[in-house]
Amino acid sequence: MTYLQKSPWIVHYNASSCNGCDIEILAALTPVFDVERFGIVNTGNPKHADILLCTGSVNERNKVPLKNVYDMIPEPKVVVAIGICAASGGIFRECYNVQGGIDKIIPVDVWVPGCAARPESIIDGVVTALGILEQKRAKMLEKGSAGSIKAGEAV
Amino acid sequence: MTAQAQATTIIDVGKLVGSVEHYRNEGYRLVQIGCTKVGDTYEINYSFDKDYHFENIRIVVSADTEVPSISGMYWNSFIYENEMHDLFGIQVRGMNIDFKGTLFRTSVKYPFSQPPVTVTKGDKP
Amino acid sequence: MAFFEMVRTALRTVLQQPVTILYPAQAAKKTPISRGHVVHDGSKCISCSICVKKCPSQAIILNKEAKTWQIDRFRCVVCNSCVDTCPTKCLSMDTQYTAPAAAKGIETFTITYVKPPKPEKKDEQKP
Amino acid sequence: MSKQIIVPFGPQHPVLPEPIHLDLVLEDETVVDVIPSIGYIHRGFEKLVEKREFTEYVYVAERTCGICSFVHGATYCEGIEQIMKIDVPERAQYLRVIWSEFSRLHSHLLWLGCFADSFGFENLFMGAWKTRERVLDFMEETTGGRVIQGTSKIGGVRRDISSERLDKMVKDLDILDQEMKELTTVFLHDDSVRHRLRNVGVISREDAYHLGAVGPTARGSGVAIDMRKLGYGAYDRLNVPVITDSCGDCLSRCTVRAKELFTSTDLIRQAVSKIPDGPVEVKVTGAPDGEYFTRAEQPRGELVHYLKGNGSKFLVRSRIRTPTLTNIPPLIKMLQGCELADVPVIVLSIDPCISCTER
Repeated sequence: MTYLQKSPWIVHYNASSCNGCDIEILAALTPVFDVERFGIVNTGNPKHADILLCTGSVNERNKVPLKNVYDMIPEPKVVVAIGICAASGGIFRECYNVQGGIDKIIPVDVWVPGCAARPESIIDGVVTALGILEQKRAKMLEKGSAGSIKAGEAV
Repeated sequence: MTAQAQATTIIDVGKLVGSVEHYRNEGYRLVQIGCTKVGDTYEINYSFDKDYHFENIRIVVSADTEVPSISGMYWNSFIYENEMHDLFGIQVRGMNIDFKGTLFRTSVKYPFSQPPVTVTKGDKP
Repeated sequence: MAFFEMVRTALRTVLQQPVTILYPAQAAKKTPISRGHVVHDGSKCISCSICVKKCPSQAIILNKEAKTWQIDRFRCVVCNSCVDTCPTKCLSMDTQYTAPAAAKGIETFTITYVKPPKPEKKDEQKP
Repeated sequence: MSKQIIVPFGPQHPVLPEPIHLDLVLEDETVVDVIPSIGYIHRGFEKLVEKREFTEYVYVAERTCGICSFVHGATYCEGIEQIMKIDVPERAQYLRVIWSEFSRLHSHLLWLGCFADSFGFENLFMGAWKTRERVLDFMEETTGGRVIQGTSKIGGVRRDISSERLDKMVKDLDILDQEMKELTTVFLHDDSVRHRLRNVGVISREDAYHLGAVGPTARGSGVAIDMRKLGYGAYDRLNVPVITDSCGDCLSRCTVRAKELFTSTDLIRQAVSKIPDGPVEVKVTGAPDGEYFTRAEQPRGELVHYLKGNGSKFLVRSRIRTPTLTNIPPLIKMLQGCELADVPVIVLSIDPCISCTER
């Protein structure tokens, strides 16, 4: 499990955001900010990921896919909510179709504020998340053999 | 800044299909179909464009009027008609692709036909 | 020709500086007008509550009795609206963005403004 | 006749930055029908006009979409200005053109990158996004925000650009042009790219027109529709060439966007050479009473903002018809008959922006 702390993989899900934060996540992966120098890789498959980067305020239809993506990520996992919409719904808080925050659906570990969140902010957020991921991993190791978690115990 | 000429003709629901057919034969393209709630009635705007010439036809209907679909003339109208049904609750007859209310799944049924929610300014975060 | 093109590109890439900003080691790219976070100057605030009214996401709470000006950093959309409308320019935009956090919280500023003895302006601020 | 199967595509998919769901009806490897289902990003903020004053709704309109944020804001403001008969200062109109064109550059470069990623050309993806950062740097230096610019205001713009800054910008455009030239050479002339995109997702001129395609999707099929020709803002004083391509396949749409990058830099140069001095905003009093359809050219095509006011501070209706919404029927047409492996490329070739589509 030690390899995990060196190369965390991220999966990104857009839960009804305006796209601003999403393109900033992508921008963070590209040459000018280049999070890949930390070993962070953007993967499309939640089963390969350690960190869920989530944007947007979650609407009626996105609830279930978001929960599914979260459930599919193997333990230990951390959720980083990016942008103001993900934290509180922001400017769309009063819209009829908005849940108002990622934490209404899944537990969130790190909040990254900003509208849209800047790539540097996102890097900071992911670095904070890595610390939490490490703690979670240590806790899992304490609880028993991390490699042999029983089905159902994972989530 | 030059204002564009925007002619709007108000017609009856019964004449809708005929008018749309006229635009279709003239070679106009469908720009949009949009609905507006004004009081208890709904205004539905059909906008057409040909060589940057923009024209509108408008029908004014009540909530229980069934509007004929124009998807026979404009195949792409289904997306606007389904939207109109899902957000305003307007019944559209004879759509080529009928999502039956699943295009926009909202937490409130027909949200745009509901009265506005009270302003909640300055509430505690 | 394509070969020379490739060699030229390769050489240029080797010779020039990398574009990557080594962010935590190097400072972040910022401009003097970058919108980071709103800063409140308590000594100038006259508690007029225009910022509260103009905030599109209602992130600001003003308590006139307790003399506090609070902002929810996790609701503020950094639109600069309050800074533009503040009559006494007690609000300003700092270029430093709010740091990510593990918990949401409200930031509180205390208003230290004391109304001058000559009561000219019509504000509700108690002297 | 083989058995039909349905393959779901999305909402979470490696090539999709945004959630859209397509049910692909397959016969062997060939797509015979497509049923799109959208609504994953529907927030319903058009209803917010009943809660926000029309001057504050600008902030909401700007956050319709993170990619074409400025165009949405400016189009909304222009609609209100037309209803209220406000004369916007010349300088503000030119500044709007400059920022709109920078938005187009940023959006097209972003799209070229994502498109390269969809057909597996990672290096090109990185190259496009590296060039895009130059555009974003300019955006941040002049507006204070990287993707949400926040400079639109009813009656003008909120910030001015100094003439020294404008002159420096024109010099920087040469470097940008050079980088974009290298980038687009690969897109337009590289054999592997051409083989991958030629004759994929073909839509004929007639189909594109009658199914309501707009923007580069229409122009890639030879339909010359460009709303900048309407002459809104300061576009009536600038020379706007309309770029078209005739094949109607993915490469054509790519070509149109690649060439539009250079028309955008050219328009910025024209605007800078003509920009007059003067104020950038006028004071707005009163409230809008009336209705107007504002049409503007977004990076993805024709954008329609329908605004209706009744003389109070709150509008009755704001209806935003975005280009992607009207490009979905042509997309269905393109996908019918294509191979399953081409689906991601074709979906990306219309430059879907789901966030603004669903509002």
